[in-house]
Amino acid sequence: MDLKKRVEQCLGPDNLVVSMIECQGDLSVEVPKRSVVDVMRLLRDTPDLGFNFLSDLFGVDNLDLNKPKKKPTKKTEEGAETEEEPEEKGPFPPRYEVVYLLLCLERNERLQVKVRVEESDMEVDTLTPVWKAANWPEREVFDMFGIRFKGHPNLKRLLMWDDFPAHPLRKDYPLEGQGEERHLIYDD
Amino acid sequence: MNQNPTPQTGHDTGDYVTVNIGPSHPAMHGTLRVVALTDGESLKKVDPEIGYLHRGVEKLGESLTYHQFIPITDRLNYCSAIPNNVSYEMAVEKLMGVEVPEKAQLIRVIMMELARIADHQVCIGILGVDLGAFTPFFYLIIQREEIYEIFEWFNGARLTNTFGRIGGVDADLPDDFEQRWEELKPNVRKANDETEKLLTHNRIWMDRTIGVSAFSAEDALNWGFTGPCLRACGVKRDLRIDEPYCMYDKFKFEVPVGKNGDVFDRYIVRMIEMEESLKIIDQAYKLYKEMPADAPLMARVPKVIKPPAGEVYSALESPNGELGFFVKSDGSAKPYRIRIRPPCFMIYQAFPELVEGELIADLVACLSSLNVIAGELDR
Amino acid sequence: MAKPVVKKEYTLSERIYLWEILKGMKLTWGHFWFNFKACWRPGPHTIPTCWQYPEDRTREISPIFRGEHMLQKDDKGREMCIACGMCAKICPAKCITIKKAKRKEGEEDKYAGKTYPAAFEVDLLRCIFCGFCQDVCPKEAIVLGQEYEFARYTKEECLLDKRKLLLNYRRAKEEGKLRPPRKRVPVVPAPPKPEKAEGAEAKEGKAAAVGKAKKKPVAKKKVAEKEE
Amino acid sequence: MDDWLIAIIKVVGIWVWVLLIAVVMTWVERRGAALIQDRPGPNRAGPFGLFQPLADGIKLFTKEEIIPTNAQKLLYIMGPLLFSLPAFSAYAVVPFGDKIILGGKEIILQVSDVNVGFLYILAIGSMGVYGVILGGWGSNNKYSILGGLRSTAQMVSYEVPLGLALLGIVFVYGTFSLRDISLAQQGTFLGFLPNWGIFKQPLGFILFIVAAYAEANRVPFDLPEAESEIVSGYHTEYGSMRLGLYLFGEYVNLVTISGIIVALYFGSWHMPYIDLGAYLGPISWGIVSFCIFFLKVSFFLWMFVWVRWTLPRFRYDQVMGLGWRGLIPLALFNIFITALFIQLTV
Repeated sequence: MDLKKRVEQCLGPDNLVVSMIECQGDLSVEVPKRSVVDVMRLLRDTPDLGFNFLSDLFGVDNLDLNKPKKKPTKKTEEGAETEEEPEEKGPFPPRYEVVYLLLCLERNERLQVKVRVEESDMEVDTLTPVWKAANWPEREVFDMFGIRFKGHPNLKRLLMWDDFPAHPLRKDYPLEGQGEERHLIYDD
Repeated sequence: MNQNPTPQTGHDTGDYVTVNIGPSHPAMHGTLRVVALTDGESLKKVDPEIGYLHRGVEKLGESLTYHQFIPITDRLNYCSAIPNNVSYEMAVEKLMGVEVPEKAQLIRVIMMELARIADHQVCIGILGVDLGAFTPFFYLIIQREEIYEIFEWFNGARLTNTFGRIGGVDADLPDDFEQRWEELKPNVRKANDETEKLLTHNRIWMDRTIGVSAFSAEDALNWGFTGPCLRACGVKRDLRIDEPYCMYDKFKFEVPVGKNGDVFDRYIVRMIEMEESLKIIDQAYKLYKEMPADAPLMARVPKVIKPPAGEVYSALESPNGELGFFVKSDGSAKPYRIRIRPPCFMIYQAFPELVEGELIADLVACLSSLNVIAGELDR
Repeated sequence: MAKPVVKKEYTLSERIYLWEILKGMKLTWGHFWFNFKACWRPGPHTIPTCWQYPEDRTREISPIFRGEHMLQKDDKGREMCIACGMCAKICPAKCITIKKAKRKEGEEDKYAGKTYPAAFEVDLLRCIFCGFCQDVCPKEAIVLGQEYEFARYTKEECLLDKRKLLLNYRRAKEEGKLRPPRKRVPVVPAPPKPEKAEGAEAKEGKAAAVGKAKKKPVAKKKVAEKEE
Repeated sequence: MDDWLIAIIKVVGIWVWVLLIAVVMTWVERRGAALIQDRPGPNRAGPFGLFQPLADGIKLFTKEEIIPTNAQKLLYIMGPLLFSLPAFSAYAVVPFGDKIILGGKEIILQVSDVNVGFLYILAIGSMGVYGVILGGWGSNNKYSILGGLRSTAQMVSYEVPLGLALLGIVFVYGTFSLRDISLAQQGTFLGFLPNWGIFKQPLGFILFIVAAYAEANRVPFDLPEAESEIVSGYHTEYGSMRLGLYLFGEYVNLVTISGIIVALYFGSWHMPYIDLGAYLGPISWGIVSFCIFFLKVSFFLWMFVWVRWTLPRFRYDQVMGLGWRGLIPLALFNIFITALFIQLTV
């Protein structure tokens, strides 16, 4: 059976699917934030899904997508695209999303599971009890986006140093930094 | 990074001593740091720290165009740049729905397998060096130089190849490729043989590697292992076979599988993979020769690449494991978000579990056998 | 956690250390003896696998090696660059700076194009030698040569201005190390007639988004035809 | 000539000679390693890079001497001295030739023929460990301490099999004096073998050479300075000539150990099957025996290099296991067999 239908069958009854998008064969499911761990358990343990491998976990900042686009002049002729986009943009106001890439080793199927995170409530349940592999990626998401993971065993910065003031992968963080103090100061 | 790492229990005063291994330590290759709480020689608690080579590649990707990001991917796993390039190109091609011509795919296969050999040679060589056997490193690295020579004659660079373009490859194989390849093949085999002779059956080597930092298959899957490290644990998982890309389904090759997931198995798996790579290149080159000389190498892609809005994830089997690129596009000429799924990021996070309770010497062996490349670890 | 350790059975020759050690020593002795004999050869390149670099430059550099930049001149000795700025635009490291100028009367034997770069600077400290500039150049004016010795004393010397770039070309020409003309990579041929409208649309600067849906199967078919 | 003058000449002569060998060894080591690894090695200073040790010496002497801030100064300074002095003095009882007759005076080519030579070597040899442990402790560096500890445990452990292996030789030759043992190795054994220690004590020889490698901290037992694990072990914090003393001390140790191996197991200055001493004059025989002895020594020195660039390194617990569970029982077995054999034959 089609993966989309199977996922719907599995998650649908409990109203766990917010939306589903397919892009070039990659299926992505958006699920409510508060039940993400349950969804993962379901996806892992349901026999005909069996997504038993957490391939990756990362965050995306949709700040620029939320902005009204300057497209009117340029992209109007692109009818097909502009029609599609609002659909995707419907639930956009939540600024961040955390994406989980799942993999079923038996059937070699991949599934993207998304969770939207609002700026007012930047906390997601941790996935470490389900997959240990979520450990460092969650730390990295915390480091880069400032999204906290409730119940994470060791939630501290991973790549940046501890007292780094910003979260660099946010879209409002400029490429050249915000003029932070240089970490190494040599006095001559 | 935290500046004051782990002032753990018994901080130097009680029974335990905190030893700071790295980042400037011969076995840490200048970019990793492990804070270890030791009881004499044995490790009680291990806290790896990364970020010493963090260059903000993902952020950088958001400010460059799709083409301009290709050279940046060279710098991920600098031991084998080509699979990185190809993985990224495949992700963008998937996003655009471009079909790459077969001849270009064959060239990609040939080059990627060469890069795989080079990567494994470095990994095994370094493993030897870290366990005190210097000589195999040189035998292997000399052959790697020859592989780099092929790269150089292919598109002009040895290490950071910037291989291929979105939609195909930028050059055909050089005319003397066959001659170089026929010269290289026996030499690589010979170097591997010599390494085997010096190491594999040597009891010192076996004692140092067998049973060291062993890992069960379930744990490995739970921790997100991929690549040789997962196969050493006994899971037959290879993206080249499971999710074939680049015509890998047309080649016949074995996927070596270990049993214990210890250092020895990782070493043996890599050794056998090199041999299999040689076979794949032979088959790919045979197919390549059957193609007409003017067969297309590039798909038709616009000069300015503007994929439609959407997001895809595409992965391939890099020498270290599953190297995936998640590309999100908002329809403009620059990617909206590029996420790199580096294989050794997932592998290295299990490092404390792998080495805790073992000796300092095992830490070094384990680290080398995981083939942690800081370039793709920190990005 | 319980770690599954399956003990590998050692064979007898593995168990007594000495046998394998002696085998290994035989191998290393072979290498030593081979290289020891090679040592006595005259000249710097004695050991076959090692180049004694500053003295021994016999290693062949690939003619398409991506080394130091140069600005080419055409066979009439005119500068080929037309200062279109493509290289500066594509450069991922943003190391190229070009100032455009219009060719004046009487300068036809100096510049090939109607425009020429009044200033052309390549910052070697920024360059990552990806080769995109030479790929994108419409006139094959900027190319990367075989020169690979980049050590300089000052930062200023690392800034290649136009004079140095042209000097690089002259030196390469004298040494016969010019880069061979670029080979055009064969591209999947354009879609056949009925699809022409689509192709034209795409040519008009339409985003790939629309073109792709229709182009893709065609391209595939084309490849299939080629195969046959 | 007076006896004391001869003694001084011998002491100074052999001291300079051993130092010279040690210096050349630094070159041989690197050059040999390079050739084994398909590369030329140091070849810039002088012909074949022969002056490389000289350049290194100049470098070590002229470098700034740094004492780490929190180091224990006295121990830190004493470390290299305590390591190199025993190394130099251990050669005193090892012969370097038969004898030479000058002006009717018979001069034995040995600094001093102590009748308990073995005990002297074992005693002096075990002094070296103080240099290592004090240096490691005094540096106030965790890696140094680890290296010092490793070295201590290893050297103490391997002294036991070393001594036990030597006992076999004592049983066979019935003397503690290295010169007497050397003299006893002339002629043939069982009619066709040279009358060398190795043929009488093959197992003992293997045990001895393994234990000797461990005593000298050489690969595969180079844990105290295992570069990839504990940076440089006990001499991590050392620089300039203090480091030089450690390195020279190590090479001098190698010369001493090779000398002992040759004197005990490889027939000292005797050629197999030929008694050159009978054909040559007293002076020329003295020189020839010296040359034969050092040819054999250089073979074993080369063995150290050769093995080093072939083998990986043991792990700490494996070294201990091999010493206590492998070598010591074997050494005891060797003694038992030897004793039984002697009992049966005599």
